[in-house]
Amino acid sequence: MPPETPATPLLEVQGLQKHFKVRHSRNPVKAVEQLSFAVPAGSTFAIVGESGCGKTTCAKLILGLEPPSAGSIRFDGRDVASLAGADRRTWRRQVQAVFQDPYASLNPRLRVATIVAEPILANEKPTRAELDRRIAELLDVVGLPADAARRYPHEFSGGQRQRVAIARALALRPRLLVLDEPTSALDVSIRAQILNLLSDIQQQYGLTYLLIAHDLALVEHFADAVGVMYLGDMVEQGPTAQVFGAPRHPYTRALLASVLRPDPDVPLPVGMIRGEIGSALAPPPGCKFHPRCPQAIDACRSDKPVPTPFSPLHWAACHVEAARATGAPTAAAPAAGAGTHLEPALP
Amino acid sequence: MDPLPTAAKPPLLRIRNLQTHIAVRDGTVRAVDGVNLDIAERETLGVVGESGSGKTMTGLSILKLLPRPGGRIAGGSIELDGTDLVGVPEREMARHWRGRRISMVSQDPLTSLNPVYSIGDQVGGPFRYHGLAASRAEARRAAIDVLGRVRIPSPEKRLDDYPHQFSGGMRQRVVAAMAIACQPRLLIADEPTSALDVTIQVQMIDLLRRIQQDTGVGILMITHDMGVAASMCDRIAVMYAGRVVESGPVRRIYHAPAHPYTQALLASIPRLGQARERLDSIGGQPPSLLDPPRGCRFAARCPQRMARCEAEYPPEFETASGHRVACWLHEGAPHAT
Amino acid sequence: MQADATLAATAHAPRAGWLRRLRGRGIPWLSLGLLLLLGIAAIGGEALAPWDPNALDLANVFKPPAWHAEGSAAHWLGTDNLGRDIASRIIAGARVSVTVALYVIVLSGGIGALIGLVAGYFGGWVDAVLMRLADIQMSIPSLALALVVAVVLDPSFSTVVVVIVITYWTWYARIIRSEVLSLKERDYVALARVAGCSNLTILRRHLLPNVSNTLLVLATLQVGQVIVFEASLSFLGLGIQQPDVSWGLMLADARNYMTNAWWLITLPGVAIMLTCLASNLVGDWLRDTLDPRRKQR
Amino acid sequence: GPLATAQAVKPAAGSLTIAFAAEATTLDPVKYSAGVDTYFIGQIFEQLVKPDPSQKRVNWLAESWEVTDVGGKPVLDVKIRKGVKFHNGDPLTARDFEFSQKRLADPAQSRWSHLQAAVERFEVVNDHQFKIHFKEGDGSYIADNLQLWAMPKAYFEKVGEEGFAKAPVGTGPWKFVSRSVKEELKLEAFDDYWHKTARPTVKNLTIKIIPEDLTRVAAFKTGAVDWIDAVPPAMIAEVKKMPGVQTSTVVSGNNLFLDFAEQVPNSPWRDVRVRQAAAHAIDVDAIVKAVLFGQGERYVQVGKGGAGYDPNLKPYPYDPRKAKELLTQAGFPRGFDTNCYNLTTPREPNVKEMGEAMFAYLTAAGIRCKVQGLEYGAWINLGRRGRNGPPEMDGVISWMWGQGIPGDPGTAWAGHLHSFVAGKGWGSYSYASDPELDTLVEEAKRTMDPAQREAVLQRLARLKHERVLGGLPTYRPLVTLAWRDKVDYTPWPWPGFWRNLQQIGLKQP
Amino acid sequence: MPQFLLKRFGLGLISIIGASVVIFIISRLSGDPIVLLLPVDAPPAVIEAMRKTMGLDQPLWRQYLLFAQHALLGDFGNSYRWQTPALSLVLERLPATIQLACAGLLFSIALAVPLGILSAVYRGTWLDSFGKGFAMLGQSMPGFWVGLLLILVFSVHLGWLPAFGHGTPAHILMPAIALGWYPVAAQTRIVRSAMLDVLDSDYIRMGRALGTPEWLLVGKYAFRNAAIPLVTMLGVYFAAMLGGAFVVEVVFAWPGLGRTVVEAVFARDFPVVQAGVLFTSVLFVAANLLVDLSYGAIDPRIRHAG
Ligand SMILES: Nc1ncnc2c1ncn2[C@@H]1O[C@H](COP(=O)(O)OP(=O)(O)OP(=O)(O)O)[C@@H](O)[C@H]1O
Ligand SMILES: Nc1ncnc2c1ncn2[C@@H]1O[C@H](COP(=O)(O)OP(=O)(O)OP(=O)(O)O)[C@@H](O)[C@H]1O
Ligand SMILES: [Mg+2]
Ligand SMILES: [Mg+2]
Ligand code: NI
Repeated sequence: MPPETPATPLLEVQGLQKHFKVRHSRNPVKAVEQLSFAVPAGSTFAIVGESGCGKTTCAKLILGLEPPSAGSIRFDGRDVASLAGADRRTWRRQVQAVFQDPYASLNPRLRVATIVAEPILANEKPTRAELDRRIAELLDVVGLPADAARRYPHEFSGGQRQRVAIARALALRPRLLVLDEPTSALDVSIRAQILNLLSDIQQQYGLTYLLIAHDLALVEHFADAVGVMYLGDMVEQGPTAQVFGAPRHPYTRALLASVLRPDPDVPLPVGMIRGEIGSALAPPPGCKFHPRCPQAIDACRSDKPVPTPFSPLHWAACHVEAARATGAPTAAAPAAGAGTHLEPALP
Repeated sequence: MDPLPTAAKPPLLRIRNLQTHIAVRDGTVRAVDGVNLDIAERETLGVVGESGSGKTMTGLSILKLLPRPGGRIAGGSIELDGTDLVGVPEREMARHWRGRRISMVSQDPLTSLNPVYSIGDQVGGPFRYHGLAASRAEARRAAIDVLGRVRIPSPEKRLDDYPHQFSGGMRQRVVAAMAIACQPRLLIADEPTSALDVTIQVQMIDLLRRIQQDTGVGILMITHDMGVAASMCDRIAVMYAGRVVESGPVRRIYHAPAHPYTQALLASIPRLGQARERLDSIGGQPPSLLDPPRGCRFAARCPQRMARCEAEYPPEFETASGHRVACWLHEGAPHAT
Repeated sequence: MQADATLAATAHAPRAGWLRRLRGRGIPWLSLGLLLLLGIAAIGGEALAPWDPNALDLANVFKPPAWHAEGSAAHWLGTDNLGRDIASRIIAGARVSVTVALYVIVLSGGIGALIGLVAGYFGGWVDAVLMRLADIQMSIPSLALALVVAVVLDPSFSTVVVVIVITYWTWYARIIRSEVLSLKERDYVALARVAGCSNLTILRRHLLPNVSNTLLVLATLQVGQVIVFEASLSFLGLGIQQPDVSWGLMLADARNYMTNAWWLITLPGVAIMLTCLASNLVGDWLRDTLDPRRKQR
Repeated sequence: GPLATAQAVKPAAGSLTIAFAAEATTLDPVKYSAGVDTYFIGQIFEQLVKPDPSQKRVNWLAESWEVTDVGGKPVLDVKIRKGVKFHNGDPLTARDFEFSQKRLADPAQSRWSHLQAAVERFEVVNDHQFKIHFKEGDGSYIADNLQLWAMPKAYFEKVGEEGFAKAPVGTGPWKFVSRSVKEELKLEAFDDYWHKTARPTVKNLTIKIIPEDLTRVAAFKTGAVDWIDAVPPAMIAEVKKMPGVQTSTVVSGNNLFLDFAEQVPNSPWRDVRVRQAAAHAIDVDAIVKAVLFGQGERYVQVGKGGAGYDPNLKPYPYDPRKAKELLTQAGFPRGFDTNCYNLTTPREPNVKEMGEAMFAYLTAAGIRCKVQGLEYGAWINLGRRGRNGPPEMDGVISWMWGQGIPGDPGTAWAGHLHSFVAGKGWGSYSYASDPELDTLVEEAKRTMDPAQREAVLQRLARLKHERVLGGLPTYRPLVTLAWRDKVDYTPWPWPGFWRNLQQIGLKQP
Repeated sequence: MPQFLLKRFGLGLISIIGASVVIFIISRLSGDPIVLLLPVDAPPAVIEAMRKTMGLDQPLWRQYLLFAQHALLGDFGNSYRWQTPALSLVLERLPATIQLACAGLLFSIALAVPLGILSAVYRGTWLDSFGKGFAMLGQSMPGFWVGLLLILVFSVHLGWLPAFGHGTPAHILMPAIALGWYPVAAQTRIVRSAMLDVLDSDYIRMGRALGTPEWLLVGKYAFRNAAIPLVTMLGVYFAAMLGGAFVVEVVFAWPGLGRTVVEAVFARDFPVVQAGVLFTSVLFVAANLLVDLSYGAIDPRIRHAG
């Protein structure tokens, strides 16, 4: 997708926050703290980060499976929270999802036909023939034989199940697909099949993808823009090439450096990063990454960094990098509203 | 390429024609079906392959901890330091081999530690059973020592803590500590990093490498992550449907894969910094181990399949020193011994 | 709508293989056979019983079973203190046991499953209220509650059913609820919501079918428990009343003749035991068969 | 030895543990509600008159008594035995009986205040004589052993009602030691007991309460107790066979009968022929033999020895053909269906089975019983009339009344035979409504002179029998006591009191 | 942790209050206790006076409040039947019942734990089948019947054990067996399946791989984990024991709460029924609270939570 295309983004998330109340604890789990990004129609936006940083929570918020604690989600320019009745149903149809575990995402007691038909029947009243035709078509799109319709999920392999899941997600001809680690439960040899399929479908239907993953190589391969999350916050965001090519946040750098290359000649990247991701129950103050950061300064321990743009589309939230950038005349620190990130510049 | 002088060293572990069967309701799963492996001292052998290809079963066969009921070693030999473990009785396995000469780090650090016993109890345990510590206090001291070796900060303070008070990476270190407690000769590491985040994974691999340098332990590294295998192993064995289809020095496997499966595998993974329009994918599914095909097991998915492939399983051909391939494409190369 | 109905009809569980799994397994077969026999006794009781279960024969009291030296072939399980035929009474008792069990299972299973589904799926205050109710019910020992209720309603067949239903709905509700709690976290439920399915559809299509195995197992296992419960109530004199015959009642009556006539106290107990054993075995086997997690034993 | 045998008074010694099947709910004589209460009360407290082992009423605490007529109103003049002491050492005087009567008449304390309704005034003549002036005749006073129990006025006033309940003091052969409800009552022989010959010879007596038949017998067999009452009928033969064991079988004071819904409009039971048919339809003797192992005695209206007993009154013979005939005459040639209510709580041995058997006989004769079992509470509720509108008893019910032995049916018939009068205490359990019988019942109630009373009751019994009203008498259970040889025991065979341990001890070796 | 316990305590309190309402209402629904209290021919004035003294003329909710108020002060009224305070009647019986319940529980656990462990360790062998079969048999025999059979064999025929009463260990043996018999099956099943889960777990496999002796692995490392679900259920089993006591106490003439309540129910002696049933509820809640407290002892995850 050429980033220059001027259009309202299909999905726009602002200041999204989600806290979970948990038993045995007074503090909530701050699964998502501050999340803002925009996804232009037809592009793929990826969210990466370590386990527990809030990626899945973000997906659930966007899918409307959990109500956000704060912030807004705009779909096609309209605030999702304000939608009601027919509008809400229209929005519902346009956002579908594929989840990580192909075993958990298909009801074992339903036939594939029923699974794929479910979204259709929940929203429309097609005739039997029409329904059959559409099921057959969907199965064809995801590369399953027509007779798959009559079979049960347990008769399929993981890859095939994931195809069924994709068929179901496509049934309502949505505009946005949320892909929560769609391949991480699959075998290496199967992953490529599914990724290629997803890519074909996107091209064919002009779909927009929100991809959640922790395989950085996959993200680089697949996404147009990427957001890096750390403990509920987005710490860096920008076009994939820029973020991967010139990472600004020390966490992004550490993450990229930690990726083991399938090449015995590349040495093991030791000493990039210390310790482990903190607890979402009691995140560190200031910059949440500071306890692990090799270049942390005092400000990191007390103040929360604000996003600093490094190019029109690329920003990172880091005191050190921001200080480094203030030397440059181009990067005027964006004015920050009370406690919220400034909206990054959008295409 | 610089093949390691493996042949010169007497192998620490020598597996020949290992057959491991698991009886299930519908028949017998040939989980491991004629596997040959060698590991020398101070060497790491990576076993890679698809899920279900028999990697874990190979590892468990060495420990003789197959699933009960149903699992058994149906044939072959597993020689460790010259002793064929297949013939060693269970009592002796428990007393003199497991934990003492062979031990294991398993996949999930969250579940590999007993949640209701303290770390000290669990790490100190092996010293007691194997007679390396005469008293509780001695076992404690030994536990502190070994925890220090896996770089748990101030181990003496953490000895009475319980697993849930440790983070995932720390727990995996504790597991490693338990595994190396009695200075085993062979360490079986079954996906020791796959439950860890990338940033922790690096630390864990580094730790294992250091341990190996210090103790000279031979490591059987089971993984499906080609990146992990590349950064950790000296040699690689690629398994497919219960068999080793290719094995050899790590550089040869990555730079000159000889088996179509290995080639396809390497081609199908996205690589950082090498964006491609499309990934190469392998079609189809691996065969069932309940009733594996007679010929080459990859034949059905193989782009270079020949008539012979489906009829007859290829023997191992040695394409270069220590690089063996079970594929008819390499028929010209000499048979491996 | 029309297509929906058709689909739902075809959407039954992958349970087709259950008969096949029964093959070559003796004990479930035997148990099923026993339950079948019980069913036959319950349905065709009158016709099958050699005697009227309440007919007195004061000339033939305390006849031991036929295999005994003093036994008579006419009463092959002997007679009781009023000369009533034990075999006929056990058959008549089977009817009571089976009908009580059926009523209780349908009612408590239905109520409990509904409450469990609703409480588990909707959570929040609905769940809190329903579960507090269950807590309260649980905190009164079931037999104590049963005793009190039985006195209020006066002992009778329907009282027994009511009492046991009151006791058991929580059992279903709790188990179903916990099952639903984990089921509703499954991705396919989330995806159904994403697809726009209504709560009712989700409950009906995704939750109910997935708890149906559990329900079936619980129901089977409950047969035995209900029979024991009913017997206990009747034994205490607060259950089934004459002229209905109940195994528990027979045991209660037999207590006084323990020293004279061992068969009075053993045979109805054996009937209870065999029935429970059969239903427990079938339930157990169903659990093993239907629960995929336990399948590979 | 029996009362008549003179015995040297030896101080009581040793200990004995025995077991009862039932237990008193209270130890306060004015509070007693059930017959069982006297099992315990009767050990500690005494009345003015008491039956002796031969069932003859003898003066007990009374030296003598007579009913005189003063100005057309009856007066009961009683002289009290001298030298009687309470367990606390206080002598028994007329004041104590005055106190006793006052308490009995006070509805706040007594459950039987209504029985004192006919008393006008209590007069203390001197320490050993008192007179009770009546408004009108009250036959029940005489029938009920002159009603009054000797209660220690001074002691009661000192310790209060609660203290008295905790540590009752009477004049009886046994002193109260301790009580644990539903477990045991511990008693001690009263050394100063006035009756020098009829007194216990064992010092400590523990009465265990073991309602469960089997466990009671088991306790006896294992030697945990040396005396038990109510050996279950099924086990009598076995117990009798035990070596070194003696038994005594006595008739219980409970009269069992079947009552019919004679008051329900359109009920077949309104027809005397139907009731007679029922009487002929049941082979009570056979049932008693089979179900009770013979442990029951037939009676007709009044048991042997009771007031109004008529040896010429014979039970309806078992005659199914006659029964059929009577039914046909009454217009039921093919019989009819009726509800039959059966008590299932074992108040008497095998009552439930007895009921079942009798209903089975009725069914065989064409009176087709739909049997319904009732536990005690429900049974009482159904049987009682006029309160809180209980459900109508609309068929046959197995019922019973405690007549006592020797016994007097006056009170019972007032409740079971006299037609129901709301609020007046008449016919509380009655389904009959026969003016002629009502008059006779009322007359009996007024008649205090024993001889006259006997005549009225006999007339009443005959009419009641002929018309089968106020219930069809069936049997009186027999009770078997068993004790080990080492126990020296003389049974005093009266209801409640046959468990009276007036003379019990250990045989001297 | 204290907060968690406080919450449990609150919930327990709600249960008890709820139970008291239920018991109260049910017992008042069953008609007029006066009928059973007064003699047959008591005149209406006497009856009315009695109603008043007993507060039966008040509206139901007032009666409940009165009842609750008095109950809090430990006054459940006098037993209609025994004329003594209902509470003392109940409290006197309580120890015997607790004793019996504990003995029953002990018996069942002593049987279930080894049976469950053996079944799990030797799964699929004859030992497993035996264990399962035995447990299954237990679950199919009503406790009271077991009691009757025990009496039949050991008291009536062999004369080895006393059939009634309490005091010596010999007395408690048969009632405890009869009471503990029924839950053995369920407990065995729990132990077995928990044990199977644990034996399949990674840490046990890890323990094996490190050469931990099998007996240590099973008896120490696995058992403590497997015991957690059993301990979780202990409260429930204790309640089951209390419930079972209602019938077993009747069979063995055990002078406990259960038998007292059963008799009171038959006599419609509601003060005793109310006090008795409420006390069993309190016992149940207390037992569960105790169980909650004891989790921490075997499961450090709970100890350190919150
Ligand atoms: N329903 C919930 N209740 C309480 N805490 C929750 C809930 N869902 C998620 N969390 C917590 O929120 C944090 C973020 O979870 P989330 O699942 O979004 O992480 P993730 O980035 O998707 O991780 P992973 O890569 O492991 O899938 C975690 O600490 C998690 O424990
Ligand atoms: N307990 C068992 N019972 C029956 N079959 C089993 C059992 N465990 C493994 N298998 C089968 O044995 C074969 C080899 O399994 P194994 O666990 O060795 O694979 P793996 O290569 O380790 O796979 P993964 O990468 O998923 O860990 C598989 O086909 C599997 O289905
Ligand atoms: Mg996630
Ligand atoms: Mg594996
Ligand atoms: Ni705490």
